[in-house]
Amino acid sequence: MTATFQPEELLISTIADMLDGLGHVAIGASSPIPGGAALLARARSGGSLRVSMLGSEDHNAFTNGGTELFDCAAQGRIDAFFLGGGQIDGAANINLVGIGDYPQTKVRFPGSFGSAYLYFLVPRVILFREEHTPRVLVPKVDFISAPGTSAPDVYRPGGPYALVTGRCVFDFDKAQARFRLKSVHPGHTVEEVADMTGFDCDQPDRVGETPAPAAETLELIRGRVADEIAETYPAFAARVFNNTASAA
Amino acid sequence: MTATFQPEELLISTIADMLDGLGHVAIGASSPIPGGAALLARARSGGSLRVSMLGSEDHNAFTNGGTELFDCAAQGRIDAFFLGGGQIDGAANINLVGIGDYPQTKVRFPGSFGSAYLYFLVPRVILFREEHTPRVLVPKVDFISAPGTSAPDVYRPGGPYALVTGRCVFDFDKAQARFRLKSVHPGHTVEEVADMTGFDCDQPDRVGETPAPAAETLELIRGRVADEIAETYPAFAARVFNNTASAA
Amino acid sequence: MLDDIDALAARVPDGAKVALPPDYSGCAMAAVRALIKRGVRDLHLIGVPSVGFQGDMLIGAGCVATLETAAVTIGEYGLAPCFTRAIKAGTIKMIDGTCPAIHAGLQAAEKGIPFMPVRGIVGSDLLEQRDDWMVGNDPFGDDQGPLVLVKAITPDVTLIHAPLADRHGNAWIGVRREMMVMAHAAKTTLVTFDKLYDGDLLADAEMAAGTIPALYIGGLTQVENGAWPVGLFGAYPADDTHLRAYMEMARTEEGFQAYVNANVLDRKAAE
Amino acid sequence: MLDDIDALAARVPDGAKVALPPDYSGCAMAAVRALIKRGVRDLHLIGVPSVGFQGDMLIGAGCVATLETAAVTIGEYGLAPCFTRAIKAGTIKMIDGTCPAIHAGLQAAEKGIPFMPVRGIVGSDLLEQRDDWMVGNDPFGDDQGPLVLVKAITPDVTLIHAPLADRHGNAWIGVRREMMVMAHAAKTTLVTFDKLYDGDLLADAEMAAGTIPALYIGGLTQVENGAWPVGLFGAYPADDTHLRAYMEMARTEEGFQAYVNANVLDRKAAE
Repeated sequence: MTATFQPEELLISTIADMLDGLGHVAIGASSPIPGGAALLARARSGGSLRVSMLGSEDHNAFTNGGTELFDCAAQGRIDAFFLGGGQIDGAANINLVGIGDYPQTKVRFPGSFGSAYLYFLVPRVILFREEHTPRVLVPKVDFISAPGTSAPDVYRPGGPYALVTGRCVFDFDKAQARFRLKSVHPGHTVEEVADMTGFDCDQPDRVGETPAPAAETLELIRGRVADEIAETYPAFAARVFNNTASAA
Repeated sequence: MTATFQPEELLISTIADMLDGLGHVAIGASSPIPGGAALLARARSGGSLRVSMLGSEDHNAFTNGGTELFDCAAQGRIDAFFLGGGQIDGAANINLVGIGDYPQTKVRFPGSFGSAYLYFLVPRVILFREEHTPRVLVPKVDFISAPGTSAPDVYRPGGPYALVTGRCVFDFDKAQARFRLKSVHPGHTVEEVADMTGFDCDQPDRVGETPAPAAETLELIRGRVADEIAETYPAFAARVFNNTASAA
Repeated sequence: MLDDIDALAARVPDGAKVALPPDYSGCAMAAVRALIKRGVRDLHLIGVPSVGFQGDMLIGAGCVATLETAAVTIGEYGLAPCFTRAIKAGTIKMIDGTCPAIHAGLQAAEKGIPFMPVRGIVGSDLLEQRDDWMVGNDPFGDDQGPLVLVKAITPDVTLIHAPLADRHGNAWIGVRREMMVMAHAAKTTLVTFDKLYDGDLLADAEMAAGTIPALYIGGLTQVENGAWPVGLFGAYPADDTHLRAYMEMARTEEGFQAYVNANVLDRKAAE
Repeated sequence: MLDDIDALAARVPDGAKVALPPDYSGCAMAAVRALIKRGVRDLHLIGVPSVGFQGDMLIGAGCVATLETAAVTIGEYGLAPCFTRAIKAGTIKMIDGTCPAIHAGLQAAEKGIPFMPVRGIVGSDLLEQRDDWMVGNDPFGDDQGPLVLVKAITPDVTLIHAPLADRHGNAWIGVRREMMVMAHAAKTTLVTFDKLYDGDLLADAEMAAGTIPALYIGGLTQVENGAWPVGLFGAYPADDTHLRAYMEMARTEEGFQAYVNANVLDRKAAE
């Protein structure tokens, strides 16, 4: 039995699968899909997964203000985190600053946030960017907010684990500092991914399809997860799930 | 008109005079007389003097745990503090560790607390030790918990301001790194002070008497100050003021 | 306790280094409007660690010379329009940072130390832009590689909005303790607050745990709904309709000016 | 939630580096008695920043190999008798510190950095005893002289008593935030608590501000009056009569042993 699903639901389901079995997942600002994925993984964990979501009051175990997420990561108490990028290159360098010559960039993004730190310290950093175009996935970023890999003398227990876009999933090979295409989302093709990816990456002979969410997963997403994510991301929940639980 | 008073009342009154006009006085552990002096100065200040007393719940404006006193001092927000010493020498070095060879000292004191820090950072550190004997006021301390003066390259906005004992008051001359006898408490003599002081100090030709507490000062001490200090030092308040307000 | 929001705004001098919290913390939006109305100039804003509508409006109104932050973000609403324009035009000096380094700089100031070590960062292009960050080593030689040493950040003013304050001048911020560090680190802190707490926040053990003591606060004034149109944690959500209207208007300089005319200059500052 | 105080004590291995708060904070005295009853050995105690009756009893009972603290103080009661004897006899290794350096070492561990700079200290004889403190300089050269660099302190266990905890494993400590830093810095934290909070401490904005999240806590057990005979902030005062009796008995080794026999070994641990 296959159910129809929305792209956001596939992404939430795909990312949640990467979080199963972990102890503590943290979510930064402006991240409704990673947030939804973490809440889904928590719903499936029987309560063993902790979720700390920036901007949330319900899903936030922190009591020490803005420093605690970073301190907690340095203590080794955060297993997974999400980063995006206005640009992401083939070595998993991410650019959250801007396109063009710094500082007077012709396109300006919000800024690096905690990327230059959490990318080093959180073991499983999942890169997530819905837009999958040569404009975003570039050969080399214009500004390295945070590097994908580091020299051996740099203290770096953390780093990139996968890159999830609106078209596919890439794994990251730290030793080679290269992405490898893992699966293509339903409705998309390997050729399309190749066309739309600006960086060079490994491509196995056979690339599978990203698994569609199971019916019970969709039910969880549309029920409990939609309700829970609406607290922090009301506009997202209203648009995707028609959820207006948190409307003022 | 002169009233009779107890030695503790004289000390509270004498120290309080050194605090008038300040903005914020902090009091460390095991310091009932400095605490009483700060509360007296606050009572006279019309509320403009803040008092932060370690161990007190009523007289404590700190909300950041054990670090706040020290951080606050480093920020320049504490004007006066008190230190004692198992030994105090003529250069205002203080020893809160022990007598004899460290670490297996033949007499062991509680330890240095925050002295090695606050002595550097609080502008007006008042040394207070009731016992005034050659055993306490020594030529040279056996262990420097905190030095009285520092080399010019050391960051040191703070340091010793006076030494108050059960017999007299000394001022401290930072440039000469020497104490100077300022006044002798009623009932004591300059000769007695000289006999009982183990270190060399400056002694002017005329040394005045430490002013006795005025009647209204005594009234404040025995009333409001006794009540307030009893919260943190119930045994002291019971013994000196027969105050049992806080008895369990 | 100050008379009104204009008296509070008067305490922020031109050229001041002003620390501001992000939109999900306690934003003194009414004070920001009062600052724009007064025409404050040459501010050095510090977003702790990021800044949102407050920063965008102050930049749009020409109040800002320097912006030091890990990000300018207005969340789901899109890119900050006035900030984006200012970067393109080169009209503000930008000091890009990363969240934990900004927190570390403020914590260094809180502790009265000249710098604080921070993990990570090495290999980021951010490092090359900063003369107040240096690469150093662990003096104990545990061989965990280079560290970034971040210079202390001492704001002249921390400007925040709190849900509660009392007559003694204490302000309650609950778990939003970045504002506590900001208050400790700054030379002074100015506070607007929604509701007067009838009593002493420090005398109540539960409230005290989330209270900035008066000791750190240089001025307070009550402004009900003072975080509007941004939300206030535990109190009220953002005014979505208003913020969308802002985003629409602020797309152009003229539109932003019209927004300021309608919402800052032509109205009493306290809505 | 653990079954009882003995199950909690079982989680402190011999040789562990254990952080303890001072007597005016949250002392897990019942847990200390359970540790003595179990016969724990070779502890490295860290007083944050000082230690009182907890330290004196553990030393007297022969549980301590190393004591790292800014002071051992039992306030108005006098000098700590077992500690004083142990120093004279040279039976414990003493690491004398100063309060802000102990806090700084824990804060370094909290932040995952190898060291933290601290003002003052230069010229104190303490410095000569410490291979985990070094004199360094401000790399930004603001010429404010030498600084002491204090190595991070990472306790294996932080052991505290809290007034409240909830079924989710969160513990409320109010303004006694040295225990928050201790919990962040340690590998795990063990908590005894007086009363069960019926609800989620993190869901109540007022309580959350003073709560150690379950995230940091490895085990909790309820022990009413668990700080006795020391007092608990906001809850109950010290048992003056009992503590005076302790002081009297602990003047000799035999007397201390009689105290332990009567109060630790012959009684249920939870009074």
